[in-house]
Amino acid sequence: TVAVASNFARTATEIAARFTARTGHQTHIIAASTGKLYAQIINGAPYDVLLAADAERPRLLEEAGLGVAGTRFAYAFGTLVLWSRDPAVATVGCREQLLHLGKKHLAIANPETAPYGVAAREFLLDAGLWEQVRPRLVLGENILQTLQFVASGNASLGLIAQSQTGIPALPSPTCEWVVPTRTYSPLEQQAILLQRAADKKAASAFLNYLRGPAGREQIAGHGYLLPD
Amino acid sequence: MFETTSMGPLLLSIRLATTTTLVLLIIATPLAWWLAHTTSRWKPGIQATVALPIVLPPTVIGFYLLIVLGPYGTIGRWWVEVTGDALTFSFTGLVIASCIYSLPFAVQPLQVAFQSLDRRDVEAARTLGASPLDAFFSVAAPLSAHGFLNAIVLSFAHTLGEFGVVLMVGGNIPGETRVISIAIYDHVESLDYAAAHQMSALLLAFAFVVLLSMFVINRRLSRR
Amino acid sequence: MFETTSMGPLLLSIRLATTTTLVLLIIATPLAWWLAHTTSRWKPGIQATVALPIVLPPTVIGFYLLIVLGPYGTIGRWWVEVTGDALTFSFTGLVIASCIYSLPFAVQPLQVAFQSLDRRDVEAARTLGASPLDAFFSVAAPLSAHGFLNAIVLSFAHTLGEFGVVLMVGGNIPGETRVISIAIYDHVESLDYAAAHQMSALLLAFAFVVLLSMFVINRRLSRR
Amino acid sequence: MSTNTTTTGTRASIAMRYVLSRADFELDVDLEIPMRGITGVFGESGAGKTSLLRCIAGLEQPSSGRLVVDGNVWQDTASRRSLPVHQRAIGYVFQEPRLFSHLTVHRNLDYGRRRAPERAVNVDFEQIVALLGLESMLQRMPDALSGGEAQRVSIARALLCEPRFVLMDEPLAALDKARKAEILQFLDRLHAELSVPIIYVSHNIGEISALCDQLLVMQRGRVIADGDLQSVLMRTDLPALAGEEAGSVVVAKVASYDAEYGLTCVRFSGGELFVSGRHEPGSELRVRIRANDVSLCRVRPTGTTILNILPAVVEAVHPDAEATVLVRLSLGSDFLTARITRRSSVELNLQAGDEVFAQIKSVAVRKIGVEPGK
Amino acid sequence: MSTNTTTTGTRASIAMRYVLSRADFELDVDLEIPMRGITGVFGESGAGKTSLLRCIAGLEQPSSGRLVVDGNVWQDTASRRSLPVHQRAIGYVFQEPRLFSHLTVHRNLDYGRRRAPERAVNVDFEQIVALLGLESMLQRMPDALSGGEAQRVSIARALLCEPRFVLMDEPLAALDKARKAEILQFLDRLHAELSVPIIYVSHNIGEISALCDQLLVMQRGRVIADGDLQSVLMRTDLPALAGEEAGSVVVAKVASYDAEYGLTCVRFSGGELFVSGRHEPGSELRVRIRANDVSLCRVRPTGTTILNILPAVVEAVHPDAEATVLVRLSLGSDFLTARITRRSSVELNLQAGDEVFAQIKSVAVRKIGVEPGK
Ligand SMILES: Nc1ncnc2c1ncn2[C@@H]1O[C@H](COP(=O)(O)OP(=O)(O)OP(=O)(O)O)[C@@H](O)[C@H]1O
Ligand SMILES: Nc1ncnc2c1ncn2[C@@H]1O[C@H](COP(=O)(O)OP(=O)(O)OP(=O)(O)O)[C@@H](O)[C@H]1O
Ligand SMILES: [Mg+2]
Ligand SMILES: [Mg+2]
Repeated sequence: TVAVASNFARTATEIAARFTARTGHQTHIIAASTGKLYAQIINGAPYDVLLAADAERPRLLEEAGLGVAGTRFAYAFGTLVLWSRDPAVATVGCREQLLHLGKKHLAIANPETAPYGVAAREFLLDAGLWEQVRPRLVLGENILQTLQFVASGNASLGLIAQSQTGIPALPSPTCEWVVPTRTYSPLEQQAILLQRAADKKAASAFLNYLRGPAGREQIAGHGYLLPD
Repeated sequence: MFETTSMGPLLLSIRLATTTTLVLLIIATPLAWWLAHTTSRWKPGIQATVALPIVLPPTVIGFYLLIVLGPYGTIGRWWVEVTGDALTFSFTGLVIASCIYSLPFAVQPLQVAFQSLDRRDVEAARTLGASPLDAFFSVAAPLSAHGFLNAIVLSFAHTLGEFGVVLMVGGNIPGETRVISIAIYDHVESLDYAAAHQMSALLLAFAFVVLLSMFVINRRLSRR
Repeated sequence: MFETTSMGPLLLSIRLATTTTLVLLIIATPLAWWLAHTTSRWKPGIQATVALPIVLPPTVIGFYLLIVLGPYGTIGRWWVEVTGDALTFSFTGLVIASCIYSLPFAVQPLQVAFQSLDRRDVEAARTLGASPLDAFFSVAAPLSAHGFLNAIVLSFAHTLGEFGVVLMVGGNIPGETRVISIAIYDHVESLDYAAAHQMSALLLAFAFVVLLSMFVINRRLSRR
Repeated sequence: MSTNTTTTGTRASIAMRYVLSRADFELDVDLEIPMRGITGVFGESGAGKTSLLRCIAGLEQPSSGRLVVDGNVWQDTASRRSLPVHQRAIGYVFQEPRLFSHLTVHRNLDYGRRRAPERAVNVDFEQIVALLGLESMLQRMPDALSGGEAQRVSIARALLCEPRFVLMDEPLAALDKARKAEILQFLDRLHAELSVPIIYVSHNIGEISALCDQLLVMQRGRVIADGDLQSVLMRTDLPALAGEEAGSVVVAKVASYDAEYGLTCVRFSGGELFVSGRHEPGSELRVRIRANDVSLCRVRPTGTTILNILPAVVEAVHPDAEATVLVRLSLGSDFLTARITRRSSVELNLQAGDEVFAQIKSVAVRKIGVEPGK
Repeated sequence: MSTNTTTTGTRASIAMRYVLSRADFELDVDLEIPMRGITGVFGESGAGKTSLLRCIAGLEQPSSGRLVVDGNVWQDTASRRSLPVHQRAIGYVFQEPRLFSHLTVHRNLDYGRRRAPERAVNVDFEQIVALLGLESMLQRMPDALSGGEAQRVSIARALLCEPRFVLMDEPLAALDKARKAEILQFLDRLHAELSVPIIYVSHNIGEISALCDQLLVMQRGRVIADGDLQSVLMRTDLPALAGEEAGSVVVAKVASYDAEYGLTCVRFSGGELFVSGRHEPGSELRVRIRANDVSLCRVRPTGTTILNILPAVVEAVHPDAEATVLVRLSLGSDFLTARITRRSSVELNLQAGDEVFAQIKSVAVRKIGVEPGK
């Protein structure tokens, strides 16, 4: 059983399918926000592996002894994209529109709960736009909700994960601008083997697969940067 | 600033819950009255439709409302044309969403109360010169006081606790759409359990006081 | 396998909602009866307490239940000692959580119905040889049929649509705790809108049919 | 009061025509009630008395119907007109009290009064409260009243809304005799002083004859007799009236009052009668004489405690129950009915045209009420 | 029936002592009612009649009380015992019908019957339904009944639960005279045949005297008179009874039946009386004679339609209302009361010891009921 941060759920499902096909091990993907999964794990959730959306919570689990020490590793890095489907933005370009939001909204993930939110805030601070756009911000519970805000057109612009831009159901964007990675601290996503699965072969095998070339290829295919 | 304390979201929640409850009473009272007295064959269908919002997960309702109320949705587009403002990420949008979400909780207690009214009391009022509306306010409504109380309690409490819909439609904007339920949720998500406990306690204490005073009033009324 | 289709989560939801509704009826009926008839000074306090679960966001209730029912919580530890099984992430745990969450929706309509009963009908039944329990089942309950109906509809629908609590306490385990509301949520989250729409439609259609048939039955009963 | 088929109605009358169908029952009436005095509606259980009142009040939707009050059309199903209930200026006293349980007695009484349009005749709150004996319960809630107390409040409430006329559905059934007599007296005075017409439903022919000026008798949804009280009570062909309550009513003028014995002497076309109690000389009284209280003698009896002995002529002898007959007597221009055993009628060989003496126990003579103003 | 202070109770009696306090009202009774026949409870509105019945049924919690039925202690607040309502084998007919609105008439009737413990005496469903005229409404819902119809169903329902005794709270107030008479007759037969004792509350002394064997009179929460019907009705000191319904009851034996005139001749200690209708020779009847129906003569009248003329001796003359007096007469070992005008009593100079003739209109003689079995 793999507990996956919801932003990685799509990718994880594909990886798990491939993994099962290759190894014959059954996998269940449980998707929820990293915060929820964490609360559940410390209260005895029957999960074997956690694919978190940050580095913080795997670390806390390892310290608490709920994660198997030394099994923690970064499996992907997220990238921010400035995205819009607003026809008005097409002519100006995303980056420029950011300077002239007017009454329009900019959707970002909540910096207090979501790593992508933290990154978005860092980027905006770096660009010196934070104070200016702040009144126009709408906060998604997580990066997926942020996408829903822009994708439904309710927010004109959104800072979303690049991994999301490949989603087939998404309407075609009027602009897409990849935020330079230097403007925010890396969106490191860590995985950890949980204590209750310390002896489960399948769990370790899954982590190894994730770390292996086949896994990496799939991760990269979904718009994530890979750890070195 | 408000958003850093827990009072801001709480006050916003109270404002939202109060507005929603008032709007709901205005909508639900005639609807419940109609449902209680109609002999139309559509009655069960309409009852079932009114109850449907309970069935969907709030986040999912929120998702659909986001689409419908958004600038590309039917209602949202019309609203923008008429008012020039967007419905989503605004307090108005929140009120609309909350009303839809909590409608059944206002309609059901009222309908039950209206149905258990003794038709003969209204008849007596009519013969004493009360118009149907007058008879409603002077006889039917006071005799359904417990129904109104329950409708108010359920709508108010449900809106206070609402979160999925509000988060989606409101966009968690501090001071505008960041209600206390979202604030608590954020604290849980960000592992700030101490703040979450504190806010929960605040919300519970407030809700308890409100509910308690309503039930005490109800008791007084029914004793009189 | 179930979890790949939408039927599995739906069936699980139905099982959960049915179980919860039954358990709630058993708990809520005596509680509502007591609340309707007591003259205790604690009555408003207990009423307010019963209504409190509505006030907290489901996820937050789920969070607290997770703590209380979990292996380190008071109830959870006791449960593990007695049964050897964990409460959380199990169907039983889900039922308990749902019951707590939906309790007010079962208690309130019943209490209103019981309060609007004519005491004299029960008196008549008693003088005709019915014990208090007998009088309850043969007179008070049928005369409160609409209250039971509403309690059932609200509890059932609310449990179907419940999601925050279930997700927290149940943990989204396919075939065991992955109910349809979570499944829909997952699809929305993973932007699989087509699947989300389809599942929502299925859930709504099912709920509509269930609600409709309950209201039709109610209409028959009250017409008779 | 006359049965008609056009329901045109005149000033000072309530004309109605109603057809109302139910599963087991059809109400079908066409009648005109004068807009004065008290009109009794008598009939056995299920005859449709309540249904008729409900139609008049607008609480029942008849399949066809027309109601003309004082020349104003209140309802006409043909032209799809129907005044809503609250615009019909009626007072309705229901079979059960129907007090508003959330209001005190005082506020129950105020309910209709506050909503009454201003009319010429004002009803005095204090007076009605006093007459119905409600002073001590004004601040109570209806729950804490006994059955009779509640009904008194409900009568007062209906009277206080200043109605054009009042519908009363067996309002006294729940009251004890003393209270009943008191309220009967009050109703009597009320309609004389305020000239509020009353339509009064009752099973109790005693109550009706003590109170009403007109009477209509219903059976299975139809009006089988209507007219002024005297003439309907004199009819011997009505099974509903065939009980012991048959009797007659005469109008008499007060001649003198004997203070020593507390007796009033009244004069009518048939002679003089003694009536208990003091009445104003010169005023008119209606006197009800029950057929059961009249006995006949061939010769004037002497040395008897019966004060009222009047010469009369036998008009006809009608069969009554198995052992009794009803004898119709003429005294001057008035008529009396006597119920005697068949055996007595045979033994005395009573024939039409015979001259006899009618003995009426003076205590059985009843003062009925002041004749309404005009 | 006697007032006692120990409330020990005997076999075949209902002994009770109750104190119940309310805001404006205190019920305080201590009495024993024989476990046979019909006991009337008479009193004005608010006297506490309903409250008393509710105490007996266990629906009211008195501050102090004891109830012993047939020697079994049903309630004793001193020892904190109280049989719950449903275990008290009583039938209760409430002032209003209280039918279960969710059940058909038939299932309403079955409600108590199904819950009745098996007893020796079985009540016949068909018989009771027929007697109360309910055949045509068995499948209806209570909503579709008129007030009188509903009350009849409720009487039947109480009788069908095979009670040890029945409490009736003005069950006939909503009924018309004919139906009332019919049910009165039925109740009469019922208690004779099944010997189900009945405690019968009514405002209507006529109803009570037509039905009851014993009578208790209540006023402001207290019992001011109790005893057998004859003796209580003879009392001239009870304001509640001072209305026109004063009278007396004698027990008479049927002597013969005259088929030609439909008259029965009955004999009692004071002589012979003619009663309407056929009664079985040899059987005993109770005959009620209203004070209003009795007039007095110094000499035996002749040529009169009054059949019943009996020699009597004046025992006493009591003041009554302003214009009337009550004359107590002895006839053999029985007593009669006559109400005559004061003027007549003065004119005839009636004194205790005078020999007079009492004229009683035979149609005013009422057969009251078969004396219960033993
Ligand atoms: N709501 C109803 N639905 C169907 N039938 C009804 C309804 N109300 C009354 N009836 C029937 O209509 C007939 C007339 O009823 P109504 O109440 O007018 O009689 P009533 O003369 O007032 O009798 P009562 O003296 O017993 O009150 C009865 O046969 C009764 O069964
Ligand atoms: N629930 C109550 N609370 C307070 N007082 C009450 C209540 N019920 C009755 N009373 C009072 O108790 C007294 C006795 O009432 P009860 O009903 O026994 O009278 P009753 O003799 O049956 O009168 P009626 O002939 O009018 O039915 C009355 O003064 C009444 O006002
Ligand atoms: Mg009626
Ligand atoms: Mg009473």
